[in-house]
Amino acid sequence: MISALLVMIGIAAFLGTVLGFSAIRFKVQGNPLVDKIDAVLPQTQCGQCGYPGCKPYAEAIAKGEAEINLCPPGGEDGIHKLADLLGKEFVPFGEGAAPKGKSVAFIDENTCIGCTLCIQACPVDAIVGAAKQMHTIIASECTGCELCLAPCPVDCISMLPIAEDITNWKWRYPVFPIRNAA
Amino acid sequence: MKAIFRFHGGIHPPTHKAASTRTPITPAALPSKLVIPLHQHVGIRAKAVVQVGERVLKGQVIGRPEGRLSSTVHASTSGTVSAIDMQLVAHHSGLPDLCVTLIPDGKDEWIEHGGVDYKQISHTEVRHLLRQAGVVGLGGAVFPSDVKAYSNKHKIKTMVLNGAECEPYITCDDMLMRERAHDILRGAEVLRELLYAEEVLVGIEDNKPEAIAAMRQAVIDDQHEHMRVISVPTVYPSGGAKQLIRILTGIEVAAGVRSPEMGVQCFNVATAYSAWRAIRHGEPLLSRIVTVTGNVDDARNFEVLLGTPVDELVTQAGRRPDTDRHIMGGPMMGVQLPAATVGVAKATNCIIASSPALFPPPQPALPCIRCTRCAEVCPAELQPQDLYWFAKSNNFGKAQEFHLFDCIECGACAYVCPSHIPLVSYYRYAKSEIWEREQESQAAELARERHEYRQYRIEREKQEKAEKLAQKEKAAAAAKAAAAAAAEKARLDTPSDPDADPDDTMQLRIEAALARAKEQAATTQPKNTDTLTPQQQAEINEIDARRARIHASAHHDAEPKNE
Amino acid sequence: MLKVMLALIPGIALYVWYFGPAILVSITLASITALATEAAMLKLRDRPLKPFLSDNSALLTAWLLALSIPPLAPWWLVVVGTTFAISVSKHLYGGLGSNPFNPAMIGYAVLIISFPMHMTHWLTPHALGGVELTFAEQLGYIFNGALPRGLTLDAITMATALDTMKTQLHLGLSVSDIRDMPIYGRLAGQGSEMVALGFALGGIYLLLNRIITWHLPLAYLGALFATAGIFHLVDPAHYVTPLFHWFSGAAMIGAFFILTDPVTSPTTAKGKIIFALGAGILTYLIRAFGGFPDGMAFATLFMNICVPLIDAWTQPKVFGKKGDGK
Amino acid sequence: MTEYLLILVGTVFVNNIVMVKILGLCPFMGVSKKLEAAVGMGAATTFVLTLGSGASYLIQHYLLGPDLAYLTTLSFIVVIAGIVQFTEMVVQKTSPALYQVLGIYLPLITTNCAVLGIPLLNVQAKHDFMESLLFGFGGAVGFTLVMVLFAGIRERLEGADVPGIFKGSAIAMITAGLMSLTFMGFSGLVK
Repeated sequence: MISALLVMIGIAAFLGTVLGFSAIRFKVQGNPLVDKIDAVLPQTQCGQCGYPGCKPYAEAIAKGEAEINLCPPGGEDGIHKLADLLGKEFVPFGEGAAPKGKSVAFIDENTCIGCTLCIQACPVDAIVGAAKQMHTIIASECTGCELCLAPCPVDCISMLPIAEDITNWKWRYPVFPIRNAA
Repeated sequence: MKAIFRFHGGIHPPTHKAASTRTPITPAALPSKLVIPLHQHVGIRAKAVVQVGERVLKGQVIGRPEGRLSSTVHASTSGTVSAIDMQLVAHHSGLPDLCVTLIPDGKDEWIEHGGVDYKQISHTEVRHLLRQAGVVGLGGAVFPSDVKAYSNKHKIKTMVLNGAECEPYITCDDMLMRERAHDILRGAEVLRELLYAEEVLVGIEDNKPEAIAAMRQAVIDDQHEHMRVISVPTVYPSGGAKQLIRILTGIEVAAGVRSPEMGVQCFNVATAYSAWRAIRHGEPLLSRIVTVTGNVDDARNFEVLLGTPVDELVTQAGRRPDTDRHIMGGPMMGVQLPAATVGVAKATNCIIASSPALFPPPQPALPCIRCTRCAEVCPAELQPQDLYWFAKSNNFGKAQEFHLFDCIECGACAYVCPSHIPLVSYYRYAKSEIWEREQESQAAELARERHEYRQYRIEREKQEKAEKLAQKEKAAAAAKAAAAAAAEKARLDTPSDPDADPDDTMQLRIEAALARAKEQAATTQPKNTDTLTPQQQAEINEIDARRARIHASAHHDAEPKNE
Repeated sequence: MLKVMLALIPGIALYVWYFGPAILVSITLASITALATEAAMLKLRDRPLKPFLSDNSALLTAWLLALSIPPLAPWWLVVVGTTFAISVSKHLYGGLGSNPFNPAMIGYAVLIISFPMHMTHWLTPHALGGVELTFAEQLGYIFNGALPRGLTLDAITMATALDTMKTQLHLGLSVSDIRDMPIYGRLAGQGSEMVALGFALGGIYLLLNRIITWHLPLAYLGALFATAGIFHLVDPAHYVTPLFHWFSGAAMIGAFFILTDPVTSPTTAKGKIIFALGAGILTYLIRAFGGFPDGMAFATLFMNICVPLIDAWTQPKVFGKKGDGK
Repeated sequence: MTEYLLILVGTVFVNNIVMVKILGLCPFMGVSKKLEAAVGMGAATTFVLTLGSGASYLIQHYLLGPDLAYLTTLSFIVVIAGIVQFTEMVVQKTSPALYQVLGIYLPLITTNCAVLGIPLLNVQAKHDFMESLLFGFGGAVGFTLVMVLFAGIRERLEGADVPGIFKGSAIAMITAGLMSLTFMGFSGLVK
């Protein structure tokens, strides 16, 4: 009985020492994973995930606090990428979080009163203008996050879907005529 | 005899070339209108420099190049600009692009023009001439020739002149070589000198003996000592630039590498021809040779003004009534035209009138059984069956690992596929998806930078504000201390008013300032409102009223959210 | 596929010549089962019947499976094997082109593991002059399990040449003693050696028609020959000649018809050679040291498992990326 | 020498820990979706198993002996848990990506029945130290082998037109079954 106890205590003590030592020896600073997750996220900074921006969401995912299906701008594709990166199963979007088509914000310059509220809201500084001056959006830098819509007191900002033209047209998935039409 | 190299794979589809080589090149009739796209070249779309309703002369610039990689577009004949708008063009998407529509006046009146002796002017000037003349690669890639004819820091040893023309049906280069070999080679000589190349190798498939003979004769006639005409075996796709370079020089130019880096540059014979016309005769690229063949009674090559609607062109070759669509280019890599109204562009080497009998609808695709017929014929030595597998299942990462971007979309794999799988469509789909993703991730990168900078800026501003505040507080505290000391002193000196607290005075002052500012704002008027029409005044009033209204609601709405 | 089936015919003809027409019964039975299963699976998966039933891939699977199980096997054995092969190992993976394992070999493996007894009773060739059943009696046995005149199964069947060799070697006999037994012919088993030759002829027809490439059969037979040769040279008393291995069991049909299934073999030339070499060596090892009489099926299946990796690791260099630029 | 080789071949192919002994199925199914993850898991398991086999032999023979044999399982679990913890720290330090890819499965090596199974089988088979080490290593190599092969097949199956209800884990289970069938072909090669 005593010997059994001694043996177990001995093993435990030895392992404890080794683990304690290696905890110091192999200490990991920071979490390089956050950057990897952040790189997958679309950087719209829209906050639709419930976190104030892409980086905080990446940190939450890395800590295991957030699900991977909270980013509508990333699309299903984004979830797949996150699932691959993290070795998790694919999770479909929750209710009401489905991604929309890509769009850019557009300020109706006749109605804009120059209140600068949208400028303060824009996470990527894609709106130019000054107080009492009409504002405008740099379309090439707009991420389509819609964060400027809510603060606008006169509802002069609308989201315009990006139309397909000859420069951004892409090849469709070929129709595979093997399947029976359902 | 020069050694000929082989590239892997390749196929031998029936050529169908005999039909259109029986008659010499004929000028096409002047069409009723010309639809000239402003984007006929690789790079940035030319900018329209004419107005609707303007009369233009033949050879007049109607589109000016924008940026380094761009080219000039000219009026192909004299007439009136009737529209500058979106018109259908020859593109896989079937989407419209900006075109200039020109109604010819029938006079075909040239703008003033004249050629130069290229030996008298600098290379830079020659290149400028090529750019001004809108000369681009006429083999199909339409890459601006002035950019290509610049060796930069690379030492070009060999210039390859591409007369292989491997796609079935197409004979425009063949006929051009038969009839205008001398001008082609003169143009090639100019390009060679621009590149400082040691030799010019002209590669022509051995199924064009007349063209080979004519070109060889021209070499002898004009004593082009650096040039050699080489007959290459007929195999598709030997006319692909990289494949022809491999055949003639043995050098393999990998995907993503440009041939000058390996000391080779390649031009099409028609490009060399138009370069010569542009330099020696001052004629910009206004027309090109187009093979009209397929479901027509009289297949032949026309010299066609750019912008000529396909419809009017094919009619001249005796289009048969059961023609249901038109293909621009060859059957392997061509584009099915969205409509017959599309204008002939610089890339249009061939128009095939198609009928269900000539090109039956594709058989339904069966599953891939990995028979590897495709891998046997792939000139890029890829494994098309694996690419297909990954493209089909949207596994783009794997597709790239299997060298998707080395695919030249020649269609040899789809041609031999016993299961009739439209393989190239899958590769194109995968490629454009990957491109889109790359663009997206670039956009995301940009957004991240901007966002991080913004965070940093806000943080910095906050810090600065805090610092300022701290300083102010310090100053205030010091002032207060000083004031207190002074007050103490004063109190000691004289009895004082206990209400005269310095903080209170400050508050009062601020309020006064605010009131002043408000008054000022209300009374100041913008300076440009002195001379207004009554109508403008009314508009302004209306806007002001709206502003006031909105302002009221804005303050109501915004206040709780405002930080 | 039609040409592949055509190429099987010389082997089948010789089979009938030496062993009687019972094999035709199991081929027919397997074919019907395969087509029925294929049709049912296509229907369930909502796919058009015609293009897939007419591509003959199910029939080919059925033929290969029927040829690898004893002709006198009870009817349900054939049906179970074929059904499993077509439904599980083919259609659950998405049908033709998607299956990682050779369906016929999966069918065989399932049968030999589940019903080992039934899988070892092979017909005695005519030449040995044993008791012979009439065709009607054979049919009766296949479908009813009834043997006439109180015969036992052992009287009309025997183990294969490979199997006998293995059992007798275990009993301590030497190779030459065993080879003197009447069931052995010039090269391998009496009769079965000729059948193998028939399959080889069919294989050569496929090679000439460029249906298959030389890589797989050559590398497979080469590896089998080399491995068997080394062992034979070291100890001829215990290890039989390489030619014996070539012409017995499923070596020939395997080399030309089973390994060469494009769906389940690698696509690159280098990959094909690695695949076939592995299969050849494994076949020998299982034959010589394993618990099963023939190793062809298991060797094929094991190499099937490796195919995706072989493919990925033997990608040929693409145009312009061969290092030296030439 | 031959004996050692036979142990190695035997554990890798003939008595493959996953395919024949049907141990360690949790990581086999869980971490085989991607090739890199499978290789990483295999490597981590190999490390743990080899170390674990050696350590458990030493404990069994020098610490427990016949008197305390009833502590075998208990002490093995403790030792393995310790080694896994150690491995986890090493992996996190050296390869954060792999650490993340392995995810929950890294600590789960602790409960990987193969990892406990092999030391116990060692005790049962009365292997000496060298044999124990080889048995552990061979078992782990066999584990890695099937993981890698299986991951290869699963990556390819992603593109297959698998019927809806069989997509994902279902077809993976079937594939695992057919692989197991294949490995039965090796039976008898080595006793």
